Amino acid sequence: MSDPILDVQNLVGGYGKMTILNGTTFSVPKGSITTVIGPNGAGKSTVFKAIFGLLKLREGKVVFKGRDVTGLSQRALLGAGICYIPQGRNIFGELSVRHNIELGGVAAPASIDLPARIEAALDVFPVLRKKADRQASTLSGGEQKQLEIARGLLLEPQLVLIDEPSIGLSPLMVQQTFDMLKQLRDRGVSVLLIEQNARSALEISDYGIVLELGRTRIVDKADRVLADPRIGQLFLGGAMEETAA
Amino acid sequence: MTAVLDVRDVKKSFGGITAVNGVSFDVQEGEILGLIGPNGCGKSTLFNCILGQLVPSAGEVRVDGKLVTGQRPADLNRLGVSRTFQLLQVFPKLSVRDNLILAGQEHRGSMLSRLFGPSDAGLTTTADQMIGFFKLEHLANEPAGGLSYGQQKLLDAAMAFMGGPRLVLLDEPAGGVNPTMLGDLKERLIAINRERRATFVVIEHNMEFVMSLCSRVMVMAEGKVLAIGKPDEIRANPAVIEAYLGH
Amino acid sequence: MSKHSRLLLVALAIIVIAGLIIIPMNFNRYGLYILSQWAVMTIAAMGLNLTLGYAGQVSLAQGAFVGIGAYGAAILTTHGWPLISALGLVIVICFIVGWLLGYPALRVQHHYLAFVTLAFSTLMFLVFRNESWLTNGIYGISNIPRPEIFGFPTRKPLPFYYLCLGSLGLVTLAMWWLIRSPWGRAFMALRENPIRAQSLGIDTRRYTLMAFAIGSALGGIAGVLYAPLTQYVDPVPFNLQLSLDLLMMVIVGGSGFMLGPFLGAMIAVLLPEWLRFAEGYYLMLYAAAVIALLIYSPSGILGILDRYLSSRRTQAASALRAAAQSKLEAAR
Amino acid sequence: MRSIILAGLCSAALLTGAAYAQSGAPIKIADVAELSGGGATVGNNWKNGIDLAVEEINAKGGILGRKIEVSHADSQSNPGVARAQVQKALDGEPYVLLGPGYSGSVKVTAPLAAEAGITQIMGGEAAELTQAGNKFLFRTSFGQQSSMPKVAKYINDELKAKSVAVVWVNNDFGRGGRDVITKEFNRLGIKVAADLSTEAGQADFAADVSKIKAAAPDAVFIYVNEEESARILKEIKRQGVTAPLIGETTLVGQKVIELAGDAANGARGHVGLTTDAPVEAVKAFRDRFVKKYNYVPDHNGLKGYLAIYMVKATTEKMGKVDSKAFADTLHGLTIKTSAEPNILMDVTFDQNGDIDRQGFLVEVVEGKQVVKQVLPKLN
Amino acid sequence: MSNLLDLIVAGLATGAIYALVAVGFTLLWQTSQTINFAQGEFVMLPAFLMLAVMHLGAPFWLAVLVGIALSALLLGLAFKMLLVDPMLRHGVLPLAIATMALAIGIKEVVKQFFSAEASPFPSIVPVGDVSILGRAISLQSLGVLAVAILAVVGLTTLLNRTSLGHQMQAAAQNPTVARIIGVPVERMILLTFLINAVLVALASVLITPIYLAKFSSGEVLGQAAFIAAIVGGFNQVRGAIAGGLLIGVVDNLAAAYVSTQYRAAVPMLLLILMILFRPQGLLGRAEERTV
Repeated sequence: MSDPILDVQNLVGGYGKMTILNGTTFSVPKGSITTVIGPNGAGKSTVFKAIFGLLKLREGKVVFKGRDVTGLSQRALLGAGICYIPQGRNIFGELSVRHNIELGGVAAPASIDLPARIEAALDVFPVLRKKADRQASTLSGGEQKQLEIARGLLLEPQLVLIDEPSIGLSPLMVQQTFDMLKQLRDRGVSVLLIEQNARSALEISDYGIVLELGRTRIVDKADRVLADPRIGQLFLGGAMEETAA
Repeated sequence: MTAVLDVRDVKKSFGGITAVNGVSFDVQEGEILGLIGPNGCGKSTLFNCILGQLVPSAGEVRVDGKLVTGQRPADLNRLGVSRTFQLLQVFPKLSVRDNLILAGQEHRGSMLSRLFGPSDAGLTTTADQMIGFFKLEHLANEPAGGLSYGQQKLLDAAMAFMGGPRLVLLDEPAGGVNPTMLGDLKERLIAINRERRATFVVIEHNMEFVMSLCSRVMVMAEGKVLAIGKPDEIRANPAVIEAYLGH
Repeated sequence: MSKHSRLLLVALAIIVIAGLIIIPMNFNRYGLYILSQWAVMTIAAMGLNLTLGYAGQVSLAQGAFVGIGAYGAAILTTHGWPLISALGLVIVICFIVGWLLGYPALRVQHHYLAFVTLAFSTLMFLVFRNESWLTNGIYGISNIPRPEIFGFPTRKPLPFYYLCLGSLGLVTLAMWWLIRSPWGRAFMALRENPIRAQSLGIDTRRYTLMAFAIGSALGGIAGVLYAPLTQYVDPVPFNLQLSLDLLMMVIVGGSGFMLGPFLGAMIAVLLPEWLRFAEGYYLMLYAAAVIALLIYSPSGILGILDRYLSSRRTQAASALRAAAQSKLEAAR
Repeated sequence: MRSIILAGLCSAALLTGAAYAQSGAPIKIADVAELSGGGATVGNNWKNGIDLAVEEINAKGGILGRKIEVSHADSQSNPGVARAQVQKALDGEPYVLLGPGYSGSVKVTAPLAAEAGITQIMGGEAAELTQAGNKFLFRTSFGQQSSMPKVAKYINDELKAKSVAVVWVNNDFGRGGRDVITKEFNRLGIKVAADLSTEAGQADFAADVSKIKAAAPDAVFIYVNEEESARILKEIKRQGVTAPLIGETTLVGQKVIELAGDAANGARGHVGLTTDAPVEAVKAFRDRFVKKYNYVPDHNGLKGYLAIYMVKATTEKMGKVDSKAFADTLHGLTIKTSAEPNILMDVTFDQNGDIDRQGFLVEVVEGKQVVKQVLPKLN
Repeated sequence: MSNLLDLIVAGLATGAIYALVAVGFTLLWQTSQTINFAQGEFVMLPAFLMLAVMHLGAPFWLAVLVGIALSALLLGLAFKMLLVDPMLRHGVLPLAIATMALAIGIKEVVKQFFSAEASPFPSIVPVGDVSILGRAISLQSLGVLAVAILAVVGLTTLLNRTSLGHQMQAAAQNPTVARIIGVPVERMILLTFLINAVLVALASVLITPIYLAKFSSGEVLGQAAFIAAIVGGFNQVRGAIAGGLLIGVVDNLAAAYVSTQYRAAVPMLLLILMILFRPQGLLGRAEERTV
């Protein structure tokens, strides 16, 4: 695991006095898709929030491209090249689709040609171009997720944190989303992914990280995580081993 | 014999999007039916339609042969239909025991008799039995909000049984519960199913749990029933593998 | 709670009650009047605390129910009814009106509900003021007699204070019974999670209406005592401001705590009197004190205590979590 | 700096010492007034009038050589609070009780003062206050039962109006006036063509004036507070109502003229107590008040001022500070300006505690009050 | 008929005043769930600030500018930082109660340090009437109406047509997500408080010549504006304007055709019906009920 783009070192933190992260440590290799798996309450989403400065850490460091970015503002993190696409529906329903995408550029430096980027984003997602002037709330669930991804990619980040993108998506749409993540990786963008659909996620991933009770349990190549009997037993449904393969 | 739960052609759409599109099935007394399917396939919406949380756009729901479509959840519960929730839904400021008493009290006497009767509605013994049954003894007087996630899940399940239900709908009971506790939970559910002839419908992603607990499994995809059958049949069904299990 | 601390609490309660009975014996008329006012307002605030604090239904109409109670008592007792019969009638009326006022709560919640009840408050004020045939309008009703209780006249300040204090005691007992009964549990369930409550067979509609009806009836009881206390009622004290003041008492005292209204009414009734030394500045000081208190503890005086307890609980929960055995370790 | 403070303290101590040596304890007077809430303007004027008078009297050595000490308490314009504050004041055993100004608050508190045997000099104007046989209650201004008949008589005799529109503010002040004058109109056979209640603080009188217009009365009687008077006068002008406008102090006062401008011209009214009265002593009072407080007082400022001088005159008449004999002395007492210049106008109190004094009928002409008629003192 | 027209025109003029004050209400609610019971006092105070500056010898125009600046500082910045920020997380009620206490505080300060008397206030719009449709209408009312319309046009343009406005909307609709995509949410919320402060100062300049500078003049105004905001939907600037105008007109019509004694009841009944049958208000959008 040489040349990590992101280093997460010994994170300790939680909500109020409730501790969720108990020394989470891992790194994300550059240009890879890395999937974080673990049971509910393991602290997967919390780690993402911690990386993106949305959680007050009691201990630990987040290092991005060799630079300590712990506790920076979201604007600064976006400027540094990290983007975070959280779980659920995160669009502004009353604004138009175009305005939603535009908002992805509020943290952009003046040197960027935003209108051109917005056009480019609409080229990548033809559905969004077709509905550019509609209220975003009228989009279907899948389209809304696409809108979010388009908005998140507007600043051309080097690291994408994406939390459960497949929730609420049809299998086909999930496939498309995963394909897009693969394309991003092929362009050199690093992706850190949380997915409860662990098996299919690990299959497109380069690395897998297993979290449990806020601690890192396993960090390994994705195929080896997939093959690890303990993991299979616990998070993938051991009974499926024979049939699903 | 009439089915405990009989669902006929239930449909539910939200502003043009059809979440549940003509689902029919029945559950016999003492059965444990598993309900699986990818996210967004309409499982939870179907649950909510059965439980009166949502009114179906079309179709019928019968409990023990009695038409209950569109009845309010509270009335349904008093008819013996109870449920657990996907996300934590306990009453955090009440103690564990009070949560359980609350879960049973509306099944005792009339509203007036409850006001003037004992403060526990005579349910302390039952509640403590349930606490013992789910191994929460040491936490009986703690506020439920202070319990761990898994413990709250157990409490949530225990609450569903306080009213002595005919039919229990469990929404992801295993999510976030650690394996030791999960074993306990399964064992408890099976025991209740046998001893009290309670009938279950279980939504769950944990396949091992579903396959070992349920007598039958129903698979939903895109608002429809894809397959229904014994666990082994489901595992072998190519359509299910395609839609849900992947590849 | 340990046996030891429970004993301490009981002892404390006895001391406070004894204090409330014995100390005012040497008070002058003004002191007794203010304490009586405190008792009356506490009763009204307890009603709102039931509706808002326990059952979670916002109401800005409690002042109107105090008004209904006061006018009911004033009209009936000046026509020769005994106060106790007036009380009975007022409770029935307020219960019914409160029940009806609860219906909007079945449709709308939170701030919308607050607005509907606010409108009701304003309407009631207009009725008090304009329906002169009944309420004597803006002139008000004077010469309201103070009652005889079991043959004891309460015309003098001290006996009347004991009447107020006794009523407060009875209401508190009834409230305590209600809150620890299955109903109290159902009210709290309504506040914390109505959807889950429904799924447990709790008829949220009926309990919502009941919370309004009982809360309003308590407002009415407070009004029935208010009329003979001041011996004069006119519409002005029962405008929207009273409802807002009562809301403030509940929030400042600590909404959803049995003792919250006692402290809240203390802040609203007694604090301004204590601050009177500041003369022209006393209301400024009062406003500043309320704001400062709410900034320090938005959940009210008793919220401070609760915050302390619950932080201890989450700490314990964190510790449990940290100690929890790992699944992976278990799987090995 | 410190030495100045020290010097101040010393001289203050010396002064108090001197005062005590000269005259014994100060005379304690309690005032309960509407210092906040809906009646705050009334109450603060009243309070300032009192303070001015006390300052003047103390500067001249007090009453019978004793200084006056007034405590002010706020009733929040709420009868319940007023009762508490009066109770508190009475518990302190004051020489005389002053206030409150709201009739409702007077009604709650008067029995308490009577029971304690303390004289209460108040600002309320409702007719019924002095008709309940309370032997300890005194007015500082005409009650509505004496002012309204004068207005009604004027409307009947001078204007020969057969129908009148009555506009009143829906509080105890407005309602009281409206009820008395309506009774007078009935007695005189004048028809009430429109009976319009308005709200305190009302901004928009379009609807009310359009109703007046529709009723086409021979005269309009307006009985609302100064600010609303100004607004309704403007609206009346805008809608072109031409009937004569009659009112009381609150329609033709200087403040209304200032606020309403041209629209006030032609308004007429009965003025019992006004800083605009064509009396030199009143003008001098007004100047003193403006100098101290930087604004022109309304009649409530005058009432408070007079209340203190009533206390002074009565006490001097008794020749001793005796709260028990106070009420008896004040009943039937005539205070003449020759004896007490700061009573401003000769005044007599009857057995009910009602006041008898000169009054005026004025009209606003080109932005100025012009006295049309002096209504002499009855006895 | 012409009478009816008169009443409507007069009602619109009064309604414009309510509308102007109601706009700020909705802004604060939208961005920070603040129910400001002191909004009426917020309108009352700037007039006194301006009078104070004039007492120091400043000309009227300068006093107005200084007053607006002071208002932004006190009613915008200080209000947000000292009162709203510490309490925001704890829900609507404690903050609402605190603003009630604030209202008492502001009234008392003004009463104590200025006076309980109403003072006249110079009019920025020439005093006088113009004739429209055969009816004399005061220039002041027209001025208020014009400013209210300008304010709403300006605000809607800002909110819907500019990136800043989109950021403000984003911050209001979902602060967490807005933060995640780099919207400076805190600054956006502060901006709405400043806008509200400037609006109330503006309203103060326009309204005080009619209402007079008096410590209690905010009471009637605040309540009317509050009801206007609810009737308008509570979450739409346009709605607040419509609600304000409607309340102004309904009030007049009620006084003319229903009862002067019960005129205040009619807007209340309207309010109740509105909430029960169209809780999203006149022009508002439905707020999601949390399950």
